[in-house]
Amino acid sequence: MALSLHINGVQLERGGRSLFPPLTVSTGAGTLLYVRGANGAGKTTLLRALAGLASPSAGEVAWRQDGNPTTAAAATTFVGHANAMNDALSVIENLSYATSLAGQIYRPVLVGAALEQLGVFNLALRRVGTLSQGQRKRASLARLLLREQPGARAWLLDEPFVALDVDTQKMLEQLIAQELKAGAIVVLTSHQDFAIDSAKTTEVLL
Amino acid sequence: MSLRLASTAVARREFQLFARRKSDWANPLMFFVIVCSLFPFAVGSESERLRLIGVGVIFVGALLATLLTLPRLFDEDARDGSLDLLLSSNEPLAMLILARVAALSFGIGAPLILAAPLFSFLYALPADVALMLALGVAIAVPTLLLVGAIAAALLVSARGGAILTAVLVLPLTIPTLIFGAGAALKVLFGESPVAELSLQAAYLLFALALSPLAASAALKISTD
Amino acid sequence: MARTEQQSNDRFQGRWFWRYASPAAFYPVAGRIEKLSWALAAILAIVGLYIGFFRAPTDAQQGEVYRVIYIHVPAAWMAMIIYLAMAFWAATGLVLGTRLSFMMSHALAPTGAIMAVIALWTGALWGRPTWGTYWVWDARLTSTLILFFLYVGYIALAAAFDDKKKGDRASALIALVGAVNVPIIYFSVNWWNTLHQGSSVRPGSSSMASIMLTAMLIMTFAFWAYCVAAAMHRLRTQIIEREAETKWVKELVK
Amino acid sequence: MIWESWSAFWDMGGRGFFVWGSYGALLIAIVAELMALRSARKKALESVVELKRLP
Repeated sequence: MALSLHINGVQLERGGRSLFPPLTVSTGAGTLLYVRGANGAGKTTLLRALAGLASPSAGEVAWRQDGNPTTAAAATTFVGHANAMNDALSVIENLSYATSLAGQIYRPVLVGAALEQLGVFNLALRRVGTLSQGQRKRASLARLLLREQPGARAWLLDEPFVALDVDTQKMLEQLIAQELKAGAIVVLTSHQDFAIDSAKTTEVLL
Repeated sequence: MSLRLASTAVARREFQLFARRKSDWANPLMFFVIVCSLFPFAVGSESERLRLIGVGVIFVGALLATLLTLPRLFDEDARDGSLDLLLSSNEPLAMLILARVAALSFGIGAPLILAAPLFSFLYALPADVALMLALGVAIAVPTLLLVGAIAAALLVSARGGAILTAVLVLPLTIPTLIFGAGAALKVLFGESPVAELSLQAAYLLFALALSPLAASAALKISTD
Repeated sequence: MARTEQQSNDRFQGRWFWRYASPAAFYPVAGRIEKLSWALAAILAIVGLYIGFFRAPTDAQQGEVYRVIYIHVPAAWMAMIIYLAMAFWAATGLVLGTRLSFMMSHALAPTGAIMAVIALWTGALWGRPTWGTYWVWDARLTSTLILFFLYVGYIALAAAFDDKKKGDRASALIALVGAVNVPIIYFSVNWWNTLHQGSSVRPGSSSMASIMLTAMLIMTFAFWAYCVAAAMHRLRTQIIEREAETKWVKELVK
Repeated sequence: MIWESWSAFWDMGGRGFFVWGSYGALLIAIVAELMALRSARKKALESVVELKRLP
């Protein structure tokens, strides 16, 4: 049950220009990969490439499960700037959609526990359109906790602390630390300072 | 197994949205109703004249109403980020798009199919023509949505979406328009519509086979 | 199956055809093709028009107005052929990821659209004395009109993207979708045409004297050469635009 | 020479408008395209010059 990520000479383009020189990084289970860089350096694009949502112009991104190649779709959960929730549907409906697409069986108990952990259990049946930005963000983070078992998926977090209050940020930091202990890989971009207790942190400066 | 799970989820979400936001299916219907009601003012109300243009008006009206719903396919999802869920699914994207188009055809198509015969009577068309029209619209709506899904997918990240969608999609709907309206006209003139109807259905099958693949390629291009 | 240009490069490096997949290598070749094509177009057009107007006799049925076919039919053919060529290069671009292929598609499209317009315009002017009206919904004219719409869609789509690479791939895909649908549209328009009316007289359909046919064929080659020349010119302009930051383009301009 | 005179040639058996209207349109289209080609080339070259002037 060990996940590993191999970024091999990856280059990404935006508008026909390369964003950064070829990037080569390999990480294994329990690593926090902290992607840093100025605005427009290509952090989000890199995360999207890791999630399989963008294709590199050169090089390749490889995910391995116990040494065997696996797809980004099976190995990762990506939480980006947008919340991936439809305003007209309830939190539960949105999460059930997300889990089904991620190829998991939707278990209400699991969803309940995830929402509970993020402190938004009482919002489960509310339409997303009626929630505040912070509440939406928390609800969308619940997607991370719907994996098969702790540590089973890599988390790709693009600016996860935006719109979160201090307490929620602390809680998220703890969740990330726990997930890392369970053997996950967490890739993270952030403009805010954070304190995550991790055995191994790799910094990537774009 | 998990493909079935995922495509059911896609279709179910579409129906949930239809139930939550009635305007999603009511607006195209209203558009269709109003377009169909405008023509007699322009061409006159003699039954003979109406009967001749009726089939065409109703068919084109239904196609345009369906065209209006194309941005709903991917635009909203692209804005709120849920398109990424679809794209990062392990299941074949083409099948998920197909599930979505199927649900959308049902949600948009059913009201139009019910409205088409009603308007046939306003255009002094006999009942058998009205039925044939409903059948023709029932085939044309999914055809347009399938072909339109390609354009909608391409235009997710481009400027000038709505008009460009029409420019790209409408020429490709000509076969279904010719055969669908042709079948109803054949019935109107007391001939057998079988040839037209089968050709229209053949074009639907053709679109069914190729469009989801093209649309998934398109979606990957525009979100890359 | 689809590759990036980099991957194709790894695979095909050193092959003769791959050498010219690079814009820098093809630029001078395109220049030579362009020059040759301009010359050919001019010579063929002079010869074709001379035969068409001064050697070919008056048509027994249509009188002198038939002489429009020397440009009407070649333009209609070119509109069709250019669309297929465009789709071919679009497919090549999508499979191999080569920038030059997409540029080739873009370079062809405007000329194709112009050919469609000429075919429509001359068809209308031919139709007036022959059918008594500028426009009839004749199957071939209608198909050419739809072809023109497909060109417009392609050009508009390519222009709708700020990211050139996306625009390339998106428009290539729509060119392919169009190319797959063109035969179906032609068939259905034909079907519809015979259902509603049968106009038996078409430009060039009556039995033509062989000298008329010769003139028409020569004019077709003239059109062909013109289209190649125009496309090559546009291709070179695009190469300059897109490779503006490379050293060789900068050296090109003093 | 199959034409009796130049005026017969221009008249095209009474169909001059249609024949020359077609050829005239072709000429206009070609001239317009050539002009568009030239101005596009000029613009492209100018932007390269512009680019060179930048440090």
